[in-house]
Amino acid sequence: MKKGMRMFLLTAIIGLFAVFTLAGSGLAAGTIKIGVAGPHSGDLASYGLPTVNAAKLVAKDINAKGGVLGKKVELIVEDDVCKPEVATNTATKLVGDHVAAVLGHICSGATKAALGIYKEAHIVVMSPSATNPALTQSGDYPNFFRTIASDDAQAKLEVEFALNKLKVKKIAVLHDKGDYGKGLAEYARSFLKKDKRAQVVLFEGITPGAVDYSAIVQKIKRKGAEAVIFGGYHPEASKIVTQMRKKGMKTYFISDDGVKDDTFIKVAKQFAEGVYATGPKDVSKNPMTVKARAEHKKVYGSDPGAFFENAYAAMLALCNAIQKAGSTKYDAMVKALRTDYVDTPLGKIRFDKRGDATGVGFAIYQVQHGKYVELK
Amino acid sequence: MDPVLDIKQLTMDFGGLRALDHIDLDVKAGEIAALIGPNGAGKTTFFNCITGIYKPTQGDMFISPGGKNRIRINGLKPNQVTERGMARTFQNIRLFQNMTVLENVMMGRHCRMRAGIPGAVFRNKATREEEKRVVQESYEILEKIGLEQFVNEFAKNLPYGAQRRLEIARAMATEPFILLLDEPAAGMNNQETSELDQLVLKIREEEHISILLIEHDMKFVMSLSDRIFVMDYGKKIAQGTPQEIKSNPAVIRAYLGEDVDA
Amino acid sequence: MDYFMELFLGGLTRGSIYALIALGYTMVYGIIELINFAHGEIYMIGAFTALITISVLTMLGLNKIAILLIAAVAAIIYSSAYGYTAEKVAYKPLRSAPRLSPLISAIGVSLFLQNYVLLAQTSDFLPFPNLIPQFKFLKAYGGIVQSSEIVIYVTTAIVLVILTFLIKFTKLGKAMRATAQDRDMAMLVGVNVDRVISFTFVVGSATAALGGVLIASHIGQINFYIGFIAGIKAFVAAVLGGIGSMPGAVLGSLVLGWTESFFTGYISSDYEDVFAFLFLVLILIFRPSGILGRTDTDKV
Amino acid sequence: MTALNEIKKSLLVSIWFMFLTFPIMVIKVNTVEQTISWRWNRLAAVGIGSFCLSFVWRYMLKRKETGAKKTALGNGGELSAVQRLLQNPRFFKPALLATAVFALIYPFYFSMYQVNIMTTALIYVILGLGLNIVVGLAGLLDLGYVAFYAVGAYSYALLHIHFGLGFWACLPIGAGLAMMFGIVLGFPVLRLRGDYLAIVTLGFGEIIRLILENWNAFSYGPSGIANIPRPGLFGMHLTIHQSLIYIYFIMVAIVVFTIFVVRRLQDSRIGRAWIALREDEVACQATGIDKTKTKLSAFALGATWAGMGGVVFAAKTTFINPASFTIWESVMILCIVVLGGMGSILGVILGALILMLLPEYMRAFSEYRMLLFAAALVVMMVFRPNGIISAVRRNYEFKGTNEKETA
Repeated sequence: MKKGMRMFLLTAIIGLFAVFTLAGSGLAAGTIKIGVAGPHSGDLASYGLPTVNAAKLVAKDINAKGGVLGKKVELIVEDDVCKPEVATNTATKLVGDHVAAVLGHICSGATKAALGIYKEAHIVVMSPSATNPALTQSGDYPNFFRTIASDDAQAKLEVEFALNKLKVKKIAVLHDKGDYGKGLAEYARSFLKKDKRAQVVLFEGITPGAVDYSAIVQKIKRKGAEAVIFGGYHPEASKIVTQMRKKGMKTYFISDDGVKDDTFIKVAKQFAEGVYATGPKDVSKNPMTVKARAEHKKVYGSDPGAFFENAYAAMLALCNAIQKAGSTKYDAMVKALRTDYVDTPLGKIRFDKRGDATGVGFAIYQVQHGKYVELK
Repeated sequence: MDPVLDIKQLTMDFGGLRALDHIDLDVKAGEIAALIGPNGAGKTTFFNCITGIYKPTQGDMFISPGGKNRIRINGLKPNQVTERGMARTFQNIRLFQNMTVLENVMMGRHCRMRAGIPGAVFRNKATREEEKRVVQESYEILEKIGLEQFVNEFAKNLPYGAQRRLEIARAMATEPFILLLDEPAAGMNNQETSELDQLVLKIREEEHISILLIEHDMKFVMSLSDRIFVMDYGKKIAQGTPQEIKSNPAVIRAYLGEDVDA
Repeated sequence: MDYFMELFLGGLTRGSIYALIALGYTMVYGIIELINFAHGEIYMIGAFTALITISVLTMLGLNKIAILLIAAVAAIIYSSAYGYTAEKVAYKPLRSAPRLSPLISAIGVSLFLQNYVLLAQTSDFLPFPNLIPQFKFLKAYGGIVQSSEIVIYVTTAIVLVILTFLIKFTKLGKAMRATAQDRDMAMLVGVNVDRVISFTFVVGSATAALGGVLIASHIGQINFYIGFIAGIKAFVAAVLGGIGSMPGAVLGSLVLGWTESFFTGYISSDYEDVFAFLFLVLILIFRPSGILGRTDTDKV
Repeated sequence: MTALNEIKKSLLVSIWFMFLTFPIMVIKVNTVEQTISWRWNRLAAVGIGSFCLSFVWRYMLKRKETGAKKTALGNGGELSAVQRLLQNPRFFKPALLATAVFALIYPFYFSMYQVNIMTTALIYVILGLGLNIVVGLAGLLDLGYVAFYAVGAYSYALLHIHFGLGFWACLPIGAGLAMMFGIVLGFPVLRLRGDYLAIVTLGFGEIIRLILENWNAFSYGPSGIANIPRPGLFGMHLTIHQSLIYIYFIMVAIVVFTIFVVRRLQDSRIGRAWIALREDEVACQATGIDKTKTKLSAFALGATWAGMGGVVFAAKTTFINPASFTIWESVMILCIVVLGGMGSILGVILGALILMLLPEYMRAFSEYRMLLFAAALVVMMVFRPNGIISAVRRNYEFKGTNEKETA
C-alpha cells in the first residue's frame, strides 16, 4: 500500500510538472497572443464565458482572413474567478506568456488588482464589462481601455429618465450589495440628492441569491415609492419585479445593464413588461452584431450571454490596433486605439484619453412585448 | 483535624428526577473509603457533583487538604477542584487516546506548571528546566504505577488493565491529597484486581493520599476499605465498617431485592 | 397590521423553503453526524432534472399537472440516486476516518456537482416554468399569498409529518434511530447499518428534490449555484432548531425566515444576514443545542 | 471467475453512471426555441470512463484496506514511509538543506507567475498552520477563520489610508488586531461544542464580511480599496517583479518563523493542553486544565496568524474587497488542514502547496480545472482519510533509561 501510494504521489507530481512545463513552453512562435481573462468557473462564470466565446469567434474570423500583421491570433484564456488575488496570478501568468494585449478582466475588483501588473509590463488591457468609474477617471491606469460606459454615466441616465420622463417624486434605490450594483446605486442616490426634484424614500441593499424578496417588496410599497432604481444583476431583479407585480404593484422599475439581458425577460416573463433598463445603445440592427450573434448561435448552439457584443467589439478593437500600429508595441497600440476608428458591433468606436470608448453610450430600454426596445 | 472531604446534605435534581437526596459523606485523612450501591444508585452522579462537572441543587461540599484550611468547593470548575487537590478517574476510561502514555501523565502535571505562551516560544531557562523536571517526575510516577515499559506508546494501544492504571497515574500526577476512583477494577481479571489492590494500598501508604472509590467488586471493596457508604435510589442507606455493612439488613435488601429481608 | 401580516407571510414562505432543504440536512446529520455540504447541490440537481423533464414533456404537449407530477418524480428519483451515489463513493469509505475527513470530501462533492452542471448544462440562469396552477379561491385575498406559496407550506407540513411518522413508527425508522444513537450497538443487534445510512441519504435527497421542484417553480429560475446558498441557509436553520431533530429543522427554518423578514421590514435589509447570524449566536449561547435539540449533558 | 466478476461489477457501475448522468449530460434543452439537443456521444464517454475508473477505484480501495489491516496489526501504529524518512536524520538534514536552497533560488529561476502563485501558496501555508492550531491541535471546528484574515488585510489597508502606516508597522498591528478579535469573538462561543461551534464561527465570518460590504464609511464597501502599497525596501524603487520576489522572501521568512513557533508551541505545556482538549474535554478539565483559557489561547493564536497572512495578502494584491473573504475561503483553509493531516506541520504545508498550486497548474485543463480539483479533493480524502501526513507525537528521554524506540 505504501509503495503504491508513493508511486501514485510520484506520478502525480511528475505529471503536474510535465503539465506546467508543457503549458509554459509549448507555444508555437509567430503568433500574436491575446490573453482573455475573467471568471470562467464559479458563481460568476456566466459573466465571463460569453467574452471567451466572443474572442474565439473574432480570432477565428481574423485568422481565416490571414490574421493580424500576417500572423495568426492565438488566445490564452485564463480564469480569474473574479477574485482579486487570483486575478494577480492570472495577470502574472499572461505577462509571462508574453501576450500582446489582454481582453478582460470582467469584474472591476479583479481588474483593479491586475492592472498594476499589466501597467508595468506595458500591456494594453481592454475590458468589455468593468464599469467602475475610477478605472478610467482616476488616471491611475493609462493602459486600461473599455468598451462599456462607466457606472456614473449609467446612473445619471437612469436618474434623469426617472425625473424627466416618468416625473416621479418618490424613489426607492436598491442594490445587491455588490461591487457593481452598490456603486451604481450610490451614484444614483447622489444624483437624486443633488437634483432635489425627487426624494429617495428607501436606500437599501438586498441579499443576493435569497429565495424570496417579499419583505423588501412590502417595504417599497409601504414607503410609497413610485419608482425603484435597482443596481445589480438580473437574477435578483427578476425576483423582485415578479413579486412586485404579483402583489399588484405598478411601481416603475428602472435598472441597469446587468438587467438588460434577455435572460431577465425569459425568467420574469409577463412580469418583465414595462421594466426599464439602461444598456449600451441598441446595436441589434447593426449588421456586424447580427452576424456575430448568428455566428455564436451556429457554433455554440445558443444565444450569446452577457457583454458579448462589448467583448466582440473589444477584441476587434485590439486586433485592429495591432494591425494599425504595425506591431505589438505598447505606445503604438495605445496611439492607434486613441486615433483610429474601428467598426464594431457597437458602432464605429475609438477611445478617449482616459480609455473610455467614444460613441459607446447608454440608452434607456423598455421591455415591450417580451423584448427590450430602445426608447428615443 | 477535619475530614479531608466533607459533604453535607448534597442534593441533585435532573428535571423532576432526584438523583441525589441529601447525602452526607466524609473521608478522613489517610482513609480508604468506598461508595457502593446498585446500578443507578447515583454514585457516579455524586462524583460528578463534587468534582464540579455537575452543579448540585443544594448542599455543601468542603475539602481540607491535609486536614487543615477547610475550603468550600461549591461552584468551582472541575479544573479548580483538581487544582485544589482532589483528583479523579472515570468509570468509562477517558484517556487522551492519541497522546503517549508519558504525555498523559504530563497532562496531570499541567496545573502544577507555570510556562505560558512566551515561555513555549522562547524556551527560556525556566521553561526548559520545568519541562525536564516534569518529564522526569512523570516518568517516576509511571515507574511507581508499573507502566514504565509503555512510556512512548499511544494510550489507545495499551491493554485494558494498563489503561485503568494510567488513569490513576494521571490523577496522581496532579498531586492530590484525595483520589476519587470510579470503578477502578471494572473489567479486570483476578490477577489484575489483586495488583490494583496492592497499588491502592501503596498509594495510601507511600503517598499519604486518601481514597474514595466506587466499586462493584465486593471482595475488593471489603478487603480494602476502612469505611463503606451505601447508596440506593439517590439516598444514603448505610455507612460503617465492612463488617457492619455486611450484616446491615437495608444493604442486603437493596442488593438482593425486597422479598429476601426475612 | 396588514404590513405585519404580509411580513409574517413572507417570512413563512422563506422559512418553508429553508425547511424543505433543512429536513434532509438534519436527517443525514442525525444518522452519521456529517455536515453534508453537498446537500444543497442535490437540491440543485433535483431542480435541473425537473427542468429538463418539464421541457421535454412540454414539447410532447402533456397537460400541466401531469408534467409537474412526472417532473417531480423524475427529480426525486435522480436526486436520490445522486445522494445514494455520493454516499457510496465519497462518504462510505470514510466511515472509520477522523470526523472532519468526510466533511472535506462532502465539500469536494459539492464543488464537483456544481462544476459538473456548469459544464454539462450552462452557467446562465434558466427560466423555470411555474406549473403550479393558480388557485381560484386566492383571488379573493388580493394576492397576499400566491398559490405556489400555499403549495410550499402544505408540502413542508406533509413532508414533516411523513418523515416523523417514518422515523417514529416504521421498522426502518427504528433502525435509523438505533443507528443514530450508537452505530456499533445497532450493528450488534442486527441492524444493517450500511443500508440504513443509504436509505437515509435517499430519503434526505428525495425531500431536497421535492424542495428543488417547488422552490424553483416558485422563484422561476435556476442555475448551478443555487444549491450552495440554499444549503448554507438550511444548515443554519437546522442548527438553530437543534440539529438532528425534524420538528427542530422546520421550527429553526421558520424562525430564521421570520427573523429575516421582520428585520428587513422594520429595520433594514442591509444587515439582514448579520442579524440572522447574530440571532443564531444568541440562541446558541442560551440554548447550546438549538431550540429543540436534546440538551443531554455529556455522559461522564 | 473473479475476473468475470470484476467485469460484471464494473459493467453495473458503468450502467449506473450512464443512468445517473443521462438527463444532465445528454439532454440540453433550449427553452426559448423549444428544441432539444441529444448528446449521445457523451453517454458513451461516461459509460466507458466509469467502466475503467471503477476498476482502478476498487483496486485502490482494496489496497487501502489491506494497508489499514497491516497498520492495525503493527505495534503502536506503524509510521508511513514519509514519516520514517523524516525521522531519519541522515535523510532529514540534507532534505531540509535542499528545500532551503530551492526556496532561496526559486524566484530567480522561475517566472514572475511562478513566484506569484508560490507566494499565494505560502500565505495559505501560514493560514493553514494557524488554523491547524485551532482545528488540528485544539479540535475546535472553525468555519469562520477567514474573518481574521479579513481583519488583517483591512487593518493594513485602512491604517495605510488614514494614518499612512507602512507594511512593517502594520504587520504586527494587523496580527494583534486579529488576535484581539479572536479573543472577543471567542469568549461567547467557546462553550459551544463541535458543529454548533462550527456554525457560530461560520456566522461570525459572514458577519464580518457583511459589515465590510455594508459599512461604506468605514471599509469603502464592496468596491474595495485599491492602490495598497507593496512593502518597501529601504525606500528603494522596486519594479513589480522585484517587489514580488521581495514579498516572496518576506513570506518565506514568515513561514519559517511560523514553523518555528508552532513547533515549539506543539511540544510545550500549552500545546499538550490543546491536544488533550481535542482528545477529551471532560477528562481534560478533570486533569486540572482550564478549558476556557486553553481554548481561548488556541483561538487567539490561530487568529494572529490569519491576521498576519491578511496583511501580506493586502500588500501583495494591492487591492482588497470583501469578495475575497467569503466562506469558501474558510472552507479552503479547512481543506488544507484536514487534507494535509490534522496536527501535522509538514502535512499542512504540503496540503497548502497542493491545494493552492493544483488549481493553478490545472489551468491547462481550462474549464475542467475546478471539476478535476473537486474530484481530486474527494479522491485524496477517500484514499488518505488521515491526511497526507498524519501527526507524530514526540518521544521524550529520561534519566536512567535508554529507551528511544518509536511510538
